Amino acid sequence: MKFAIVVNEGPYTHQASDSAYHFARAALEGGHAIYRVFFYHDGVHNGTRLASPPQDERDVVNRWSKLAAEHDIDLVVCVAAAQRRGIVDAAEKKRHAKDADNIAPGFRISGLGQLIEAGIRADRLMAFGD
Amino acid sequence: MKFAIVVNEGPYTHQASDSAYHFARAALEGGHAIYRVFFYHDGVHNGTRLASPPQDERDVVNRWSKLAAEHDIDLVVCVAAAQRRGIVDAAEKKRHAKDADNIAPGFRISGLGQLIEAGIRADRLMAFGD
Amino acid sequence: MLLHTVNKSPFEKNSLDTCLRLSAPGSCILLIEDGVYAALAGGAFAAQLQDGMRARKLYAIDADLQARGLDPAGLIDGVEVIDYRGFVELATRCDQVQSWF
Amino acid sequence: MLLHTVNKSPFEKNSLDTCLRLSAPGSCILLIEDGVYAALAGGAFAAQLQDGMRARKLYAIDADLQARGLDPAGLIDGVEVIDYRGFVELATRCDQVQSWF
Amino acid sequence: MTDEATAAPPGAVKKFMYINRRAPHGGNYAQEGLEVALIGAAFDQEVSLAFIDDGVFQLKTGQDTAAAGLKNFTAAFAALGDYEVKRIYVEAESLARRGLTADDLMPLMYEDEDDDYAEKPLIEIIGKDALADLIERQDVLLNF
Amino acid sequence: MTDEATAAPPGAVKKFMYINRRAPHGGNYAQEGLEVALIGAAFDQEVSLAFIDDGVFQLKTGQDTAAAGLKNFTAAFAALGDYEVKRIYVEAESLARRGLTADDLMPLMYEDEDDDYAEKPLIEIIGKDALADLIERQDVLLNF
Repeated sequence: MKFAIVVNEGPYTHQASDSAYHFARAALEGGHAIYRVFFYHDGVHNGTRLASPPQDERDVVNRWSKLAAEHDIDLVVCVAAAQRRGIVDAAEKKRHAKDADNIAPGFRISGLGQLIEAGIRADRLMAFGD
Repeated sequence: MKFAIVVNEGPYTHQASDSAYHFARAALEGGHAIYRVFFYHDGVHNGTRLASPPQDERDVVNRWSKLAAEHDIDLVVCVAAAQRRGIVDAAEKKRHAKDADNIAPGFRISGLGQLIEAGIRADRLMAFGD
Repeated sequence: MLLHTVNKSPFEKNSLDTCLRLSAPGSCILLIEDGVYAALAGGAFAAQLQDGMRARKLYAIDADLQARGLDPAGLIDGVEVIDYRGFVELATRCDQVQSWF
Repeated sequence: MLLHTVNKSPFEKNSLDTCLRLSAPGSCILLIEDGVYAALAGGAFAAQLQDGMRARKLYAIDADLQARGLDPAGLIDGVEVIDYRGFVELATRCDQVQSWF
Repeated sequence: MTDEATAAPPGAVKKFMYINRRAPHGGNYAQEGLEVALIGAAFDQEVSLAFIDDGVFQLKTGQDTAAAGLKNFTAAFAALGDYEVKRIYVEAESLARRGLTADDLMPLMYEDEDDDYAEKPLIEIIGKDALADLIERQDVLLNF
Repeated sequence: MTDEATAAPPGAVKKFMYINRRAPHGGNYAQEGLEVALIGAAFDQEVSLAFIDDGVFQLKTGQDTAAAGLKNFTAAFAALGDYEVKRIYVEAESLARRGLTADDLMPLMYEDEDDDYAEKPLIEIIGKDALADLIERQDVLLNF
């Protein structure tokens, strides 16, 4: 079965990203596919490579990056939500004349259409939020 | 009278930063002083210069930067909260071997002691959160 | 005497309920942001709030009421509508401020 | 038949209440994160949840119970404790999933 | 994985319901939820919106966000009729609990092209059991 | 504006109360609230903590966060007694509503240096009216 996952909250402040991650892993272990993980609202903050959480805590961002690399998962950060909140890739950096970007490996920035499309293509859409 | 202000939530996702800003402006217009604005929890996201909100929306980050410049206000981003969430200045960039920083003009990163000290020094501590 | 602020809708969250339970008689309560929905005269929390107001003074921010399309005429009796200058003034007049999120 | 998830404490927020009001009889309800507090046998929401369970099946995530120090023996009767594999299995077995934050 | 609206595989029409449960201005879920509904309308799916709990406040008449310095995104609800969204469900129990009636809600309309473009109301107030039934029959549920 | 604990002006002792109203693991307010309390204890102020609403769940015994992959920060509550925090108030009404009793709470202790270092309980369960009085008498209120 194909799952799409929506993450609406950033790391640490809410458990939403943790639950989404554990669900994604369990789905993959169960032989299912993750069609896409879409990061919306504050969920875009899961996609920054500038975080340095304490050594004795989980590293939420890296966990997603690793999962994406190992299982070839499409991690999409919503462009409109990212612009409001300061998540930037190379293209956005150029477009908005910023002097830095901060997107983490394995994430890409794209439009809300990716969320709708995930809803159409996946068998189940799982949302995790606050 | 001296006010200290705590902002616990990031821009847009909650109105907390808006209310804190309106309160700070009204206090200054009323002849009061703002001893410090302390950004904690997701409030640290108010301090990124990488945001590009839509033209027809308020620019929460720039508003704080401008207020700080005009009235010499101390905008402090909590270092522990910032590390978890990816807000980085030049010193943090070096310390954590990051390849970019993203702190906005007028903000500085410092410890939780700054919050306690603000509570001691200010006449009133105003908290805005979710 | 404390100023208590409440910024959450009582229909969604328990912040107002806790504020009423833990604010001493004589306190001021200021509704801000989604907290202003509590003051709707026809709403489910009107009676509880009116009861709490017998020993407390209630305020609401005008800008937050306007943003939500709430006419002061549609609020429970005795709510004083103030602007941010009034908020600052209240904060100076009260001994401290307790924010219920 | 839908799977409904609830991730908020009913003592703080209205998510469980709305889930019970708007989930059709026959639905599955899964408590995750702070949602697991709803199932405390001695808690104020035990009766409402037990009533809703007469027509619905209730589940709770083991890891979230453990993190909060909640012993399954202290939960209302009939809650099935599952792990994340069980969550995935439930999601495949139900037609769709509705998340109440 | 293109971002074009036409990326939807032809024939795969699903029932999308956007469930809105938040008050409009205290947070951004409401505004960003409407953005999804407007984008989603271009995908030729069967789209409806439901307003539940504090979400009913999104449709309140007379919202003026100028003094609060916020964007009045709720003005865009008037455009939904042009976006092939034909059904906006408002839960009767949520309205009643807040002391609101149909008269407190924006008079949203659409032109029914199957009925000589007659103007018809977009909003339908329905009870909780009917709404539970409707939710049960959706293919995709998105919550804001 | 230095970050040293000694930055507090001598003599300016204020009553700080940290009010904790959130469950421990669904969000980070609780953990980051405890971080403030631990830092704040170094400033030689008069510090107390109050646990209200779902905040009482922070003190629940037997929390094991391993399977959830979270940090069990609540273990650090045991250190509060060493940090000159002598009062942890728990609201009786909040406990009762959740079906909890004093036995469900961690047995936190401190050594009373004014009483030959006798071990005494840190937690005091008090009613809502007494707690309202206490809140009224604070100089600084921080909420988590």
